[in-house]
Amino acid sequence: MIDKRVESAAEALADIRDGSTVMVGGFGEAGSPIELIHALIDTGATNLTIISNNCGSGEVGLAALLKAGRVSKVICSFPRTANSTVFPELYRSGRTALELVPQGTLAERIRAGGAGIPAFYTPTAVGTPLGDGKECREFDGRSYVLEYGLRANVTLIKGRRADSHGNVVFNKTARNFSPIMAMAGETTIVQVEQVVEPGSIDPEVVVTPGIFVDRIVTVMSPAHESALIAAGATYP
Amino acid sequence: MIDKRVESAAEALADIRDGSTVMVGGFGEAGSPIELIHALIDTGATNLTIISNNCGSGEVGLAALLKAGRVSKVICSFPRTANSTVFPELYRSGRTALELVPQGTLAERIRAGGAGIPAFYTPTAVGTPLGDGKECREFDGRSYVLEYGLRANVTLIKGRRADSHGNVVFNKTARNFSPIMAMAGETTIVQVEQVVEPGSIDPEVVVTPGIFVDRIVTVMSPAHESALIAAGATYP
Amino acid sequence: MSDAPSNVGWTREDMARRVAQDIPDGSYVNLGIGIPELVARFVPQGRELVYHTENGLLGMGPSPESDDGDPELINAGKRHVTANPGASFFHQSDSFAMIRGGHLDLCVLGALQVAQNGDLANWSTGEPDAIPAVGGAMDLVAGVKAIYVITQHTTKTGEPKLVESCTYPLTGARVVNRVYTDLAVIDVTPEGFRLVELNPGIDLDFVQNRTGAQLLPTPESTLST
Amino acid sequence: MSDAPSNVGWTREDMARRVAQDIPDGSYVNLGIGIPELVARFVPQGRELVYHTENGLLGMGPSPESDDGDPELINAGKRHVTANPGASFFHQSDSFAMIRGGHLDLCVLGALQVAQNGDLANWSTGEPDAIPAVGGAMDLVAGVKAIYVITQHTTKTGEPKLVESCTYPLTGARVVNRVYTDLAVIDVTPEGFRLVELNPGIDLDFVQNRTGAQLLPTPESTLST
Repeated sequence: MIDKRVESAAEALADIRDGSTVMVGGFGEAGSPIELIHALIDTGATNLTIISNNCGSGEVGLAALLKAGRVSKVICSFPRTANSTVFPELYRSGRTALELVPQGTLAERIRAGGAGIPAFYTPTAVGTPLGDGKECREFDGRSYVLEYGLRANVTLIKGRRADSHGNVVFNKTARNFSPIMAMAGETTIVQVEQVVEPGSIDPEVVVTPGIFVDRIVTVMSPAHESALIAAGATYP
Repeated sequence: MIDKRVESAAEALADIRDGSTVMVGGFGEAGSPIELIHALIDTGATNLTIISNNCGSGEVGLAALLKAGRVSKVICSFPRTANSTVFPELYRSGRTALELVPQGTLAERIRAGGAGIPAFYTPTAVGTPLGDGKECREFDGRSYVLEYGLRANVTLIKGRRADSHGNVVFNKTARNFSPIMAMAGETTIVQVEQVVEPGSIDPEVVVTPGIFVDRIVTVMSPAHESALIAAGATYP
Repeated sequence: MSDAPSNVGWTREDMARRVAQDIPDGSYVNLGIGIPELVARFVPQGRELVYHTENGLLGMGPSPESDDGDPELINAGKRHVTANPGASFFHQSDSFAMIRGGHLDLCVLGALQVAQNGDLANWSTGEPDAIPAVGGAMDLVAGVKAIYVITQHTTKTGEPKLVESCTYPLTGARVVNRVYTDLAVIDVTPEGFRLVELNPGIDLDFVQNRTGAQLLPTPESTLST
Repeated sequence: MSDAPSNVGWTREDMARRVAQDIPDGSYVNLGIGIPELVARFVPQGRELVYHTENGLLGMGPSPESDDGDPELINAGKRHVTANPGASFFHQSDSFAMIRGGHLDLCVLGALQVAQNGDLANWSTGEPDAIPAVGGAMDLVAGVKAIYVITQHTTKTGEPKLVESCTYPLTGARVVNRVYTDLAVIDVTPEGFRLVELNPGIDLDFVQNRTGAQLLPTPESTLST
């Protein structure tokens, strides 16, 4: 019978391998699956490619993963934030590569990957340095660049509530990249505050259907990045 | 102030022009906006291109629009249904052209049109008559065909409930094509059973955000195609 | 070639039950219109399957007891259905993202013809006066991880449906993994059709005579002893 | 060239108010980070605007009174905000479908440079040690129907921000429709920059001296009489 709950974040991440591509949900701290990221650090997996909108702040969550030297490349739209010092150092020293992607193109590439679309054309970045060198084509007299779908070996996201089939609902703007990253991960792991019985979530309001979710970890009171940073926390 | 309600379906459709491309929501009778289609018939607009998954049954709704001779072309995945006699006659006599599109490609083309994506690659229909003659390209050793986004001058859909800003929720599998067609219509008209105040629909459960909706028509007790056909109804 | 005698071969229900035996617990499954729909009746004890219907429902349940179901809760065959606990509704683009993106484990489809290289024809006989209609079949065969076909071994007039190459327009090229007929279960392998299981009481020659391509025997290693 | 004297020119609030005057009732508007955010404070009486924030909210309201807002209800600048009645939450792909698909009426952005052909540079100074970061700016200028820029007329060191051609990396080519500065309102036209409105008490020469491209005069027909 279907029950995607696992005992712990450690168990959910136990089979991750060096060199994996990992999508991480969140926009700033909203939706950032900090407990799953910390469990990823604990696995020791390294040489990771991280696909995420940002690169974290302070020395927790994504920034802690970066600081631990586990990330060889980030694919990201906005790696620079007010409290970020970790990524700039790694980037300047050449230890972490950056593929900078406009936010909407990043979102669409992730959705395409999850939807079986290998490539699509978009007007975004045409005539800019981020469009330079890309395959270009006109449709109806306007120029577009060709962009490719993105997939990941593992996706880590944070929801508010799930049923044991993996149907997930989110909290406000914490939804952001999570539903599309869930579609694009070979293995999608979601942390939620509460797991309920199938049927407890109205089928009309499910945001991420269970087919996109492989493992569910309960984190009853997830940490917020800003609170951790204010408290001077670091990880590990 | 924002209030997208109009008095009647007739008012909502008053400015439609001959030669328009019209997307019509629904899969079979589920989600078919029959009252809006009948109002479209009343306008007398002709030489229409209809984008819809099916071509209607009996002599009501889409089938009635076809029978009235208003449709020069349909873009559709499944024009043949148990009770359909209207479309087969028009098709065989050459009075209505058919562009047959696989259902998933139809859906993705509509979404692309609404999302500003002019074209994308898909594996569907490769090596079949519906892929023949299309531009083909390999990605990672697999073949894909290029498909183009679809847009419409007018979209007609049926929701269950809307607020006056145009946020819409749907009923079960009546959702089908409506949310993506709402995105792809220059003017999107929705019929709903009930219009409520902004704030009455939880922002977490809105399916079609108001930005995609232009006009709202209240149809408190919408007809179901199967019931009309069982009653021997025709339109007009 | 004539019809198989009516007392020979599996019934439609037998065929559907046989397919259901091969579906692992927890699978996400799309069932085509017709005989494939019957598969949902035979989920083996102790397994839970999630049925997808491409018009926008995951967790589809059986048709309602009475015929007064919600006309807006239907399956791809436009029949009234129900939604199981754990179901979700979504729009067409999301539904076909599940299909095209490789998220469904299995699709069970009917067929007009299956070729020994896995080509499937199931949407059109290509007759000039036919009204073409395709629905989601081409998306399903392009995207779902495994494609099973469930079909009578021959047409009503006794023509083989398993053939060297399809004469009807294709739904997809090299897509079918396995075929369940009233006479046998047959895998599509790189070498061609290979017998997996024969209906008891029918011999290989009987099936071969009704098949339009060579049937390779079951490898000895997989024969039950 | 030196800073405009501090007693000359509109304040940031004046500029934001001036932009707000030009936004029609019922518009769907995305406001960039910085001065553009101020525009939301000055919706003229009798109008209702719907603010979009690209991280996934339509119907964004002002920041909460106290600072204990939900850390998961934020805007694109990662500030706590609220949701107005009629709001909706959605994921990133849907949010950028709104943007790229041309559904937003207006986007108000800050700028490093605007060229007389409408080119905008607002994401990078291109310095070799800068950490590049782009966010949604390139999508916004590619997709939103009208792009307004709100910016000081010159940099802190007095360099013109309105130029013949941008020296910084572009956000988008030929995308800006109108520029609101502390000194003037200026349209980008096929002929180049054209003055729409001059801050009272400042003359054309004063603005022209602080502009890196020719400023065409207001057409007589549009001058108030």
